[in-house]
Amino acid sequence: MAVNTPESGPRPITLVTGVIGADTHIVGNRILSMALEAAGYKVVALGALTPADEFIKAAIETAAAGIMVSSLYGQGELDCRGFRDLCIEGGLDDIVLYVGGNLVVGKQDWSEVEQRFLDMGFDRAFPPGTRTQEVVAMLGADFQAQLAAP
Amino acid sequence: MAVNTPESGPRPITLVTGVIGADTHIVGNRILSMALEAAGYKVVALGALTPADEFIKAAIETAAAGIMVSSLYGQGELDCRGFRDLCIEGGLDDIVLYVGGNLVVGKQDWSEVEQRFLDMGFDRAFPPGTRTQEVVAMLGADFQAQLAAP
Amino acid sequence: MAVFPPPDGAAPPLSAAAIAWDDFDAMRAANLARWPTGAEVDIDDAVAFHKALPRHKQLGWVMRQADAEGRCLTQPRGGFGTLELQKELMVCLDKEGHADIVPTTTDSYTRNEQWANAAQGIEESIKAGRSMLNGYPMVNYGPKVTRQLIEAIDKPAIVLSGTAMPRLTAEIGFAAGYSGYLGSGFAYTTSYTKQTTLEDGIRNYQYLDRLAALYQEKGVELHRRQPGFLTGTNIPPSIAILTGIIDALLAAGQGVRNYGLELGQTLHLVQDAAAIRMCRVLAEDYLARQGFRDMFMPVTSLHWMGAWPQDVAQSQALVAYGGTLAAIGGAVSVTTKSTHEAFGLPTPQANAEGLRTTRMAVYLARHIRLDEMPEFKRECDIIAAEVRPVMDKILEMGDGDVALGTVRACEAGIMDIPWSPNNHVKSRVMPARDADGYLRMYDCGDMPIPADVMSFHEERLRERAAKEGVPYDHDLAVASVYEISEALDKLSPFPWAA
Amino acid sequence: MAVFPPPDGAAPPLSAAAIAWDDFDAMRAANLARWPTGAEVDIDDAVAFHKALPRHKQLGWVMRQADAEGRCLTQPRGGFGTLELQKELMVCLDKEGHADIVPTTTDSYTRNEQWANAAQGIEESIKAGRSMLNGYPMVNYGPKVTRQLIEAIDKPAIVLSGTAMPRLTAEIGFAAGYSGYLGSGFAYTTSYTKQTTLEDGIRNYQYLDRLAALYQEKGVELHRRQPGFLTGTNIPPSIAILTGIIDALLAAGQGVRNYGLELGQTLHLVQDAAAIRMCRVLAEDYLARQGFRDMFMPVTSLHWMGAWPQDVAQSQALVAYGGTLAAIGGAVSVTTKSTHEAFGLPTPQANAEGLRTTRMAVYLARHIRLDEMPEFKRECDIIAAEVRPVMDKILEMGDGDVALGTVRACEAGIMDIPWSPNNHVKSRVMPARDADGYLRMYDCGDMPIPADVMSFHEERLRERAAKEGVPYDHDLAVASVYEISEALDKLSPFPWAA
Ligand code: B12
Ligand code: B12
Repeated sequence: MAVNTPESGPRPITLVTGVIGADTHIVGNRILSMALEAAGYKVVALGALTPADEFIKAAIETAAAGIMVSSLYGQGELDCRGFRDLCIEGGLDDIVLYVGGNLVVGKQDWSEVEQRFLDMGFDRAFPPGTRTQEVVAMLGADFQAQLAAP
Repeated sequence: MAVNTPESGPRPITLVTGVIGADTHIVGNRILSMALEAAGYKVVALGALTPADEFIKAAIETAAAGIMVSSLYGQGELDCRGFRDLCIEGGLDDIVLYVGGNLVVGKQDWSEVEQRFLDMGFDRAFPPGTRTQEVVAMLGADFQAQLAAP
Repeated sequence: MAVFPPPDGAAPPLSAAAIAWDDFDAMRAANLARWPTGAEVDIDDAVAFHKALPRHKQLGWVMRQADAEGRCLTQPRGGFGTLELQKELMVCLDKEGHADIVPTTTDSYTRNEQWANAAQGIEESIKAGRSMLNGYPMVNYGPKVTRQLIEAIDKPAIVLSGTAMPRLTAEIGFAAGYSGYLGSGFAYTTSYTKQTTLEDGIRNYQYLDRLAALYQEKGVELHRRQPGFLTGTNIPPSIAILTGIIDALLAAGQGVRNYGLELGQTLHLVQDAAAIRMCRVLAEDYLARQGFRDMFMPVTSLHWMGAWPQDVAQSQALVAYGGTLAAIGGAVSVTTKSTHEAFGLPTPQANAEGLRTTRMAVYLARHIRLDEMPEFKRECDIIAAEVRPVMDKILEMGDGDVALGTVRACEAGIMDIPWSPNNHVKSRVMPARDADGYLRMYDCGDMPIPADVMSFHEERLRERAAKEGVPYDHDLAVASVYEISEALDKLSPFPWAA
Repeated sequence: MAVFPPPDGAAPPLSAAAIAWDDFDAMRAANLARWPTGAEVDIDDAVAFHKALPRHKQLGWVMRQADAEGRCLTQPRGGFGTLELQKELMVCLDKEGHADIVPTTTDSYTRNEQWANAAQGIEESIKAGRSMLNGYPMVNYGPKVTRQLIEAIDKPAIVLSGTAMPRLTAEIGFAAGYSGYLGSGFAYTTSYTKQTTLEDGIRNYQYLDRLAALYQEKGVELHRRQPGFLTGTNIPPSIAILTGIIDALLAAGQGVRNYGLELGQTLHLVQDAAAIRMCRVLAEDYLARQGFRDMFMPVTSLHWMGAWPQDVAQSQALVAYGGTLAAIGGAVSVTTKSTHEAFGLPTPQANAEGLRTTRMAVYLARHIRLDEMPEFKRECDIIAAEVRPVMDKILEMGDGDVALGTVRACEAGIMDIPWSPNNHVKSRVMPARDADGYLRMYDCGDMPIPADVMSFHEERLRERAAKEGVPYDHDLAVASVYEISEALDKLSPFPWAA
C-alpha cells in the first residue's frame, strides 16, 4: 500500500520517504509519510526494503527537495554509508537528507551515533521514538533557512 | 511467644538469640532459634527489641557459649558498637559472637560491611538472606575448632 | 521498659469512648512538653497552614477523589536521617517517581521515642555523609523545619511511623503540614512491639485519632490510615481485615471519618481481589452496626510485605505484579517497594523506578475486574466466614466495647496474629501457602474459625504437601516464609535437565 | 528484485499438496548449491546428531512435554554477528537467563539471502569489536561450525529468521542441530517483504516444511513454529489466528505434525487469554476438518510486539506483565523481550534479566485461569465469530485448497493484514484500542466480518473517542500505535495538579 501523494497548494515541496536496505519496518515510516502529507508536502513513499539507489532515482525523477531515510533494524550504519556521495553523483548536491529510526545495533550513546550519521553527510539524524510533530517542525525551519539564504 | 528450650542430650551447648536495639524483625530470628534447637543447642531466645546489655546478662546467667545477634532494620551499625567490650566487662572474653540480618542502611558492598562488624569484635557476620543450614554448619565447625584448640 | 512510658497522668479505664476534650487538652500539654520541639506546635497555625494548601496536596481530599474517580494512586515508602537527604528523596519520588502520595518514614529511634539516640544518629549521619538512621527523625527536627519538606513537593504527604508510641510524632507531623498519617493501636502494637500492652498501644492511638478529630473540628479533614499488613509475613486476608475493623472502630470512636485500610498482598490475583473487596464491605458493615455510617474507608494494597528475592530481575516481577494486583483488585492506592527490598533501604532512584514500574502496571491492568468470576466469589465468602465469627466474639467479649473486647480476645487467643513479636498475643495462628498459591491457615490457634472452613484450609494444604512430597506439618508455614525470596533455580528450575 | 529469486526450476502450479519426494531431492540439490556451506549439509549425519541429543535438547519433545505438564516455558530472542559473540550470548541466556529454549536470530542480510553482504558484516563486526549485524549469519558460518553453539548450551535451540526466503538457512540450521524453526509462508511474506508474492513465500516455506517432514520420516520430530505476531502492530487476535490456521494447514500438507502457533500479546488480560484459548481450539477444528487430526499445535504468547516505552522502569512492567499474561492465558511458552527494546538489540545481560523477570511473573501467576469468567467467554465468542466466516471464505475461494484460497483472498482483500509492507495485501484493516483496553477493528477493509461484530467494535471505539474527546476517525488507529510507548507523564499524569 503506497501512500498516495495529492497536490496540496501551489508547487508543494516534494519529499522522498522510504526504509533503507533490507529493513521491513514500515509502520513509523508510513506514519511519518502521512504526517508530512498532512503538513502539505508532496510525498513519494517508496515503502520498506528500499535500496539506496532507488531513493536517489526517485528524488531525481520527482525533483525532490529532501529525502527522509528510515532505518530501524540496526544495519542502517552499513546501509547508509556513501548515501550523500550517491546523491552528489546524481547531481543532488544540496538535497536535504534526514535519517531516523533505530540507526545502530544496540543501545549506544546517541550523541556518538548522531555524529556518525552527520559525518556520513546527513543534515540531521533523529533518535529512536522521535515524534512526527518534531520532524515536521525541523523540516519547516530548515527549508525556511534555505529560502532565506542568498 | 518465647521459644521454649528443652534439654537435648547431655550438657547441650547454650546459645542466646535475640534482635538487638529497637528492631522488631522477629521472624528470621525465630526461625533461626528453631533451627538451632533442632540442631541440639539449648536456645535462650530473647526475642525482638532487645538492648545489648540484656544479651550479656542472659549469657552470663545461662553460661552461654555463644550469642546470636540479629539486626534487620538498618541501625545495627549503631546498636552493635562496643558489643564485644560489654562481653569482656561481663567476663565473657571469648564467647562466640555471630551477627546477621540486614546489618546496615541500604545496599552496601558486603565485604566492607562484614569487615566493619568483624572490627567491632564479632567472630562472624552474615549477609541478608542467609539460610539457617549455613549458620548451623558454621557454628558446628567453629565449636569443633574451639574444642580442638589446646 | 523506659522506652514505653504509660499514658500521661491518671487515665480513666480503657474504653472505646471518645476522650473528653478537656482531658485531651491536658494530655496534649503533657505530651508536647516531652521534647523541646513540642513547644513549636500551634494547632491553629497548623490548621491555617493546612487550609492554605491546594486541595491536591491534602490527602483527605485526594483519597476521596481517587475513590470517586476509580483511580489507583501510587505511594512509596522512604525516610533518611537528615533534612537534606529527606528533601532530596521526596523531590525525587515526586518528580522522577511520579508518586501520587509522597511519604516520610521515621527512623526506629523516633518510633521508640529514643529522641536522644536519634539526635546522635543525625550527627553520625552528617559525619558519615550517608544515612545512619532508617528514617527521618521528625521530632528532633520539629514542625517548623519539617515544613520545608511539604513545601518542596507538589503532592500530598503522609507520615509512616511503625510504632505503638506515635503521640509526639503525630503532633509534629500534623503541625508540619502532613495531611496523612499511617498507624493504629492494635496493628502496630502487635507487630512492632514486644512488651507493650495492647491497652497502652490502643490508648496512644486514641490520642492520635482524637488529635485528627480535633483538626476535623477545626475544618481540616486529615487522612488516617491503618497498617493491616501487620508483620508482613503471610497474613491471611481475614486476619488483616479483622485488625482493620478493630482499629477503624477505635478511630471512629475518637471522631475520625477519613480512614484508609491497608492490606499486604498475598500475591494471589484472586485472593487479593477478594481481600480488597471484602475488607471494605465488612468494615463498612461493622462500622455501620456500631453506628458509624459516614466513615470513608478506602483500601490500599501493599506490594509483597514478606521476604524478597535477592535477584533484581525477580524483584522487578514482584514490583510490577504489585501494581497489577492493586489495579485489578480495585484498590484506591498501592504502596510500592523497589528492587533493593531484600538488601536495604532503596536509593531514591531505585525507589522512583519501583514507582514507575508500578504505575505502568496499574495503567495496563486498570480495566480488569474479577467480580463475575466464581472463584472470586468463593474466596469472598471464605473471608466473610472467617471474619464474622471472630469479630462478633470480640465485640461480645467487650460487651460491645471494641477496646476491651480486643484486649480480652487477644489474652484468650480468640484474636491472634501470625509471627508477632508481642508477648500479649499468642501468635499460635500459622499461615501457609497451598498448592494453588492461596494463603491458608495451617493452624488457627484458638481463633473461632468455623470447622468447615478450617477443614477446607487443611484439605488445600494437604494437597500441597502431597504434591511436594513433604510431611503435612508446620514446616509448611516456615517454607512459606521463604518461598517468594527463593532464587529461580530453586523456585522454578528447568524441569528436564539431566 | 534480485534479493527475491523465484523458486528453483520449473515449478508445478501452486497447491497445498505435498511436494513429491523426488522433486524435493532435486530442489534440495539446487538449493544447497547456492552457497559453499550448502555442501556441508548431510541429512543422515544430521539425523544421527539429532538422535544423539538428550531429549531435553530436542524442542519437539520439550514442547509436547511442557504442554502435557501444563508448563509455560521461557524463550528470548537473540543474535549477534559473529560465532564468538553468539556463543557468549546463548550461554548467557541459558545459564544467567534460565531460558528453557535458546534462540539464534539470524541477521537481515541472511534473511534476504544477501550472503555476500553478511560476509562483509562479519568482517566489519570483527573489526569494530561489536556486532554490526542484527543477527547471526548462519549460512556464512555453515552447519559444522554452528554446531558449536548447540554444544555450548544444555537446552533445546530454535532458529528465528524473519524472512520469506528460508530455504538455505533452514537446511543449515537443521543440519547444525537446531530442533526448532520459526517462520511461515503467509505470515512472514506479509510482514517482512514488499514485492514478494504470496505464492513465492508459500512455496519457500513448503520447502522448509517438507524438509522438516523429511527429518520426521527419518525419525526426528522437529518443532516448526508460525509467527502469528505478523507486523507486531496491534494485530487483533482473529487476524493472528487466521494466519495461524492458514500456515498450519500448509505445513500439515507437507507432513509436519509438531507446529507451534505464536500470538503477540494485546496487553489485555482477558483478550489475550481468550486469544490463546481460541487459537488452539479453532486451529484444531479447521485442521481436523481438512483431515489433519494429529497435528500438535501448542500456543506461544509473545511479549508486546509493538512500540516500547523508552523508560526502563515502564518497560519492566511490560516484561513482567508479558509473563503474567502468558501464564494466565495458559500458553505453553512465552517469548520475551527486554528493557532495551525501544533502543536496540539488548545486551546478553539485559536479555537474561528480561527472562528472569518473566520467569518470576510466570511463577506468581501459574495457578490463575479465567475460564469461568463471562467476559472471557464473550471474547472467545467474538474471536470465533470473526475467524470462521473469513476462514470458510478463504477455503471456498481455493476450492478447498488453502494455498490457492489464501492468494486469491488477499488479492480480494477478504484476508488482510494491518500495517503490512507487502504490495500484495491491501492492508486496509485498521485496528485500534477501545476504552477498556481491548484491541478492536476500526476498519476491517473487505474482510467478511459479520455486521453485528463490526458494530460492536464501532460502539466500543466510539466510547473511547467520546471519553478522550477526540473525533471518531482513523487517528484512533495511529494513536494506538504510539500508546504503549508513551512516557508516563503523558500516559497517566497526576490527575489534579494545578
Ligand atoms: C514493530 C517492530 C517490528 C515489526 C515490524 C513490522 C513492520 N513491517 O513494520 C516486526 C515484528 C516485523 C519486526 C521485525 C524485526 N525487527 Co523490529 N521492531 C519493532 C518495534 C517493536 C516497533 C517499531 C515500530 O513500529 N515503532 C512504532 C513507530 C511509529 O515508531 P518508529 O518506527 O520508531 O518511527 C518513528 C520514529 O523513529 C521516527 N522516524 C522513523 N523513521 C524516520 C526517518 C526520518 C528521516 C525521521 C526524521 C524520523 C523517523 O518517526 C516515526 C514516527 O514517529 C521496534 C522496537 C521499538 N521501537 O519498540 C523493534 C526493532 C526496531 N526491531 C528490531 C529488530 C532487530 C527486528 C528484526 C531484525 C528481528 C529481530 N531480531 O527482532 C526484524 C527485522 C526484519 C527486517 N528485515 O527488517 C530491533 C532493531 C535493533 C537495533 N536497531 O539495534 C528493534 C529496535 C527491537 C530491538 N530492541 O531489538 N520488528
Ligand atoms: C517482614 C519485614 C518487616 C515486618 C517485620 C515483622 C516482624 N515483626 O518480624 C514489618 C512490616 C513489621 C517490618 C517493619 C520495618 N521494616 Co522491615 N522488613 C521485612 C522484610 C520484607 C522481610 C524480613 C523477614 O522476615 N525475612 C524473612 C526471614 C526468614 O529472613 P531474615 O529476617 O533475613 O533472617 C534470616 C537471615 O537474615 C539470617 N539471620 C537473621 N538474623 C541472624 C542472626 C545471626 C547471628 C545469623 C548468623 C543469621 C541471622 O537467618 C534468618 C533465617 O534464615 C525485609 C526485607 C526483605 N528481607 O525482604 C524488610 C526490612 C528488613 N525492613 C526494613 C525496614 C527499614 C523496616 C522499618 C524501619 C520500616 C520501614 N522503613 O520499612 C520497620 C522497622 C520497625 C522496627 N522498629 O524494627 C528494611 C531494613 C533497611 C536496611 N537494613 O537498610 C528492610 C531490609 C526492607 C528495606 N529494603 O527497606 N519489616
